Amino acid sequence: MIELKHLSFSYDDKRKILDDVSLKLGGDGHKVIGIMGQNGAGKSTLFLNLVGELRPTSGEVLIDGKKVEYTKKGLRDLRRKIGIVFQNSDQQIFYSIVKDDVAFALHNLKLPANEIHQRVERVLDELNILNLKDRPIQYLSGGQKKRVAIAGIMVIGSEWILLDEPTSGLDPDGRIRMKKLIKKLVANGQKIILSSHDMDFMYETCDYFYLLGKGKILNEGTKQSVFNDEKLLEENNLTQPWLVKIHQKLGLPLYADEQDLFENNSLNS
Amino acid sequence: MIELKHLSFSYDDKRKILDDVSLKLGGDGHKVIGIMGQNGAGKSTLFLNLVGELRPTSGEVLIDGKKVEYTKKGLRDLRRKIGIVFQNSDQQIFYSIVKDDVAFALHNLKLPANEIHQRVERVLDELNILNLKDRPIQYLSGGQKKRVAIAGIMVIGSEWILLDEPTSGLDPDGRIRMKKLIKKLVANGQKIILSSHDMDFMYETCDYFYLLGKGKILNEGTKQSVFNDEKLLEENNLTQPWLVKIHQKLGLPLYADEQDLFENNSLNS
Amino acid sequence: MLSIDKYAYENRIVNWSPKLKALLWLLGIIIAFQPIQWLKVVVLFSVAGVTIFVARVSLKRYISWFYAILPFVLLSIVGIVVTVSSQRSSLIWPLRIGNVYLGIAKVMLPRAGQLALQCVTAIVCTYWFALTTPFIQILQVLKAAHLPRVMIEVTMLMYRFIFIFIDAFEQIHRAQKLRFGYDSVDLMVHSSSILAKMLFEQVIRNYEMMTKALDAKLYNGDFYL
Amino acid sequence: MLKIISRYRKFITFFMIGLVYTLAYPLTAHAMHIMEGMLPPRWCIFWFVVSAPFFIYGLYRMYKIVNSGIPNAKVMLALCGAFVFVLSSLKLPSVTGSCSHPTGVGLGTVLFGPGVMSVLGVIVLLFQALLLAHGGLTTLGANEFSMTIVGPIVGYAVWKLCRAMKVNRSVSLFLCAMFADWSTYVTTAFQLAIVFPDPNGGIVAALIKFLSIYAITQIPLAIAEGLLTVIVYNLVISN
Repeated sequence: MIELKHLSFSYDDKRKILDDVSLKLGGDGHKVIGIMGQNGAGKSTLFLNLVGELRPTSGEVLIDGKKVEYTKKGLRDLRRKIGIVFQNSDQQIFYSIVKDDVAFALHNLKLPANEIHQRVERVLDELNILNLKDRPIQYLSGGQKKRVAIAGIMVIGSEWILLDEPTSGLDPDGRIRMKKLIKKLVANGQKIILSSHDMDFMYETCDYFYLLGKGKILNEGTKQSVFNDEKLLEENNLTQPWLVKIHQKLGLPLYADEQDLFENNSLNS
Repeated sequence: MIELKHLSFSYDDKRKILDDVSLKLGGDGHKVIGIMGQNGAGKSTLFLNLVGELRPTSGEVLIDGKKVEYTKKGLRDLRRKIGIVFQNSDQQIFYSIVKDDVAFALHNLKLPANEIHQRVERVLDELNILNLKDRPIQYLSGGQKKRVAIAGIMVIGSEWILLDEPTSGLDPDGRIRMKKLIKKLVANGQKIILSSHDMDFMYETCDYFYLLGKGKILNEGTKQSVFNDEKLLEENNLTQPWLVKIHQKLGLPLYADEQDLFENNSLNS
Repeated sequence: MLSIDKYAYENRIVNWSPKLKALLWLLGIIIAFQPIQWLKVVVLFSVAGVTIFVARVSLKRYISWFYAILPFVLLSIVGIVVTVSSQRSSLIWPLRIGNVYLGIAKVMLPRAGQLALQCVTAIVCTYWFALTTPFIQILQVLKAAHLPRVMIEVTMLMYRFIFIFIDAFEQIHRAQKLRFGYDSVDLMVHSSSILAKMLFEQVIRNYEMMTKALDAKLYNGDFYL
Repeated sequence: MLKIISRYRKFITFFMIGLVYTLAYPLTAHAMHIMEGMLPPRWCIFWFVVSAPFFIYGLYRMYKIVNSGIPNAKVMLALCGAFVFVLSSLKLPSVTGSCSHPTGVGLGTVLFGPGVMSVLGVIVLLFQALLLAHGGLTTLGANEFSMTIVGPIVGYAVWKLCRAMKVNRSVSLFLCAMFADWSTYVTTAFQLAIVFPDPNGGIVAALIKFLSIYAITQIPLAIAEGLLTVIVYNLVISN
């Protein structure tokens, strides 16, 4: 479990990007946690605090009850527990051949060659990109690069994976694959924290939400509760997912995802 | 009107990115034309052929019935008729202050200073960003940068504007503003061709569609017809907009946009 | 921009050992430098033919790679053959300037021809190597040649980063061009400066983000090879 | 950006001096490179041997930088190298109607110390030979000598001299660009003249010939590149 206690962060003491944030991530069986908020709400800063890239100005981060230590060893341990995939894939791929890049973190962990090989193959297979393993990065599509970037973190086998805008730049098919991938990660026992501007995607993939605005947690809850507060969402320049809209405006039941709607709706029958 | 006659294009003689494409853009009062297709379908290549940045391997482009001439003067004329805004705003904003960047094309065209000033002010006003004119680019949000990029093209006064992924990277609020902006541009008499992975956005903004797959036009028509062919969309790894889904699956009427749905639906009353 | 790189990954003998390919290149270069002229001609045409076949490249594109370099080969040869002499008879197309003659030295002509042949043969061999050996394999050759580790690591990273900058370069350049930024010489200089500045800013931006990504990947100072 | 700029103030100063070399590099990437097969084997070997000490010194400097505690120095070196390589494909207009490129190898010289560039330069030349088909593998030593050893040293000296004499910064940049440029093509002309002496006038006459061939196309280019350098400098600083 990840716990933030009164965490504040500012770059320049002028403006607090995060302002006394307290939350517990991964309690109550939450497996895919969505962080919502408009541009500038502090989502990225929060992520960077979680992986120890930024150090809180005040307050603290606890992982499984233990305070994060900002030493070389402490941070390394932290990063084996929490992996992060950034938005721009190009900036996190260092090798020119897919399998070399995916193996990078494992080499840094000094694992034996055959174990590296096995883990890389398994992760590539899970992401359905085993066929790309010998391909040069520069000729992959944006969606393929995104998966390579994710594979490079997944391979560490960390308990948590943070995904920053996982669907940005993906075509509809890539978006569907990302949805499936997240389900698969969860089935593997990994926990996910993600932030995205794509409200429909968030609604369908996450099981618990935090709404961040001006550095504070403004709301939290399940999809049924968080998205029902239209006014608060609007104040934060966010929109409701369409499934919530048709629930609220058309009086249809609130469906958890599309499948749910099309399989169980009463209009259809 | 823009006309393509048997246009083909390939980079390396191996694979045709565009394969014998013939179409007429802007006929029959079409004002916002959507080009759909998955990654690699040839959308960007088509756009670059339209603005003369790539020269067709065979076939031709006609603007208002006149063949495009690939001379310095011919291309200059073409680019005064058709402007293009690319996906990544950061790579098309060259100056650090908004108004300087918007004036770039006009300076290059060697217009007199007072005319430049007037045109820049007018365009910024039309895009509702006159208040940003002296602001440094680096503090703008993604949505604001996108508008600056559009302003930099609009200022040329071209009849056509091509928008490549206008909503990518925008938060929900930016997306709504973009929708409004496009409506406004059309009201001003501008014609727009856009491509996007965001099917809901396409559905709500465009009035005519082309479906591109493997370099060929696979389908074309109004939103009512093109999105009804679920099979063809699926074959091209595209998804239906949710408004079409609830029409097809729930038997609701087909609404043109959200407003239409929430104002006119029969369930509500 | 780097079309050669793309062809190199798709050639028919991509799986041959890079060391063997490097040795074949060396053999070609030795033949280009040895004195028997007809042998060079044979190598020139056979290697060019083999390259076109193996790399699946069209003749037109293959020849296009020569356009950029031929002017310099020609310029250097002009520099070699043109001379000033007081004896009119030693020159071809003599031009009288004062009491000396400017022209092409007869004695240098065969040498220039041989040089041109040697040059083109060597170039064809290097193209063969470049088009059949993806850069990743060339790194293996560098490793086998026992070049220092740091240099190979930096080369490997540079190869990856080049494509990031080329993407940025092309996007910026295209956007400038479509806003008339290269319509005259002075605009060209101005736009090029902006382009250089923007790329420079991306050096810093990439460095900052990559530092974070390296942390996430548990980087500890060495890139494995 | 401002924040970043101020954080990298020192880096930028270094960068700007480096950029001078970059942009100062003369004529076309292909024109100033001695082509594959142009030099006889013994001269190829000769220039490899001459460049070797600089290269080894560069490696030594590189090891020192990597071990000096600059975080992720390898990544920074590679980013700069890649930037230089891509910039070297920037086309500049030339009088003859064709386009030319600054070869752009000087960037790192001052950035990481003068020696390092001889190593980065070799890598850039290797990429140019294998990915762009410019220059050559056998002539790598000769090209390394003219572009990444002589050019940077002269440019750096001019820059230092101008600054010591309190010459205006822009003018210093401009002169630095001109001289780095000039020295490189003089070196190349030398390299060719030694190998291909004139039948009547010997090496001296050959040198005059090669110098004049380059001088004609060189002057306007050097001016364009000098301007470019000064503009970029002002853009980065004013930002």
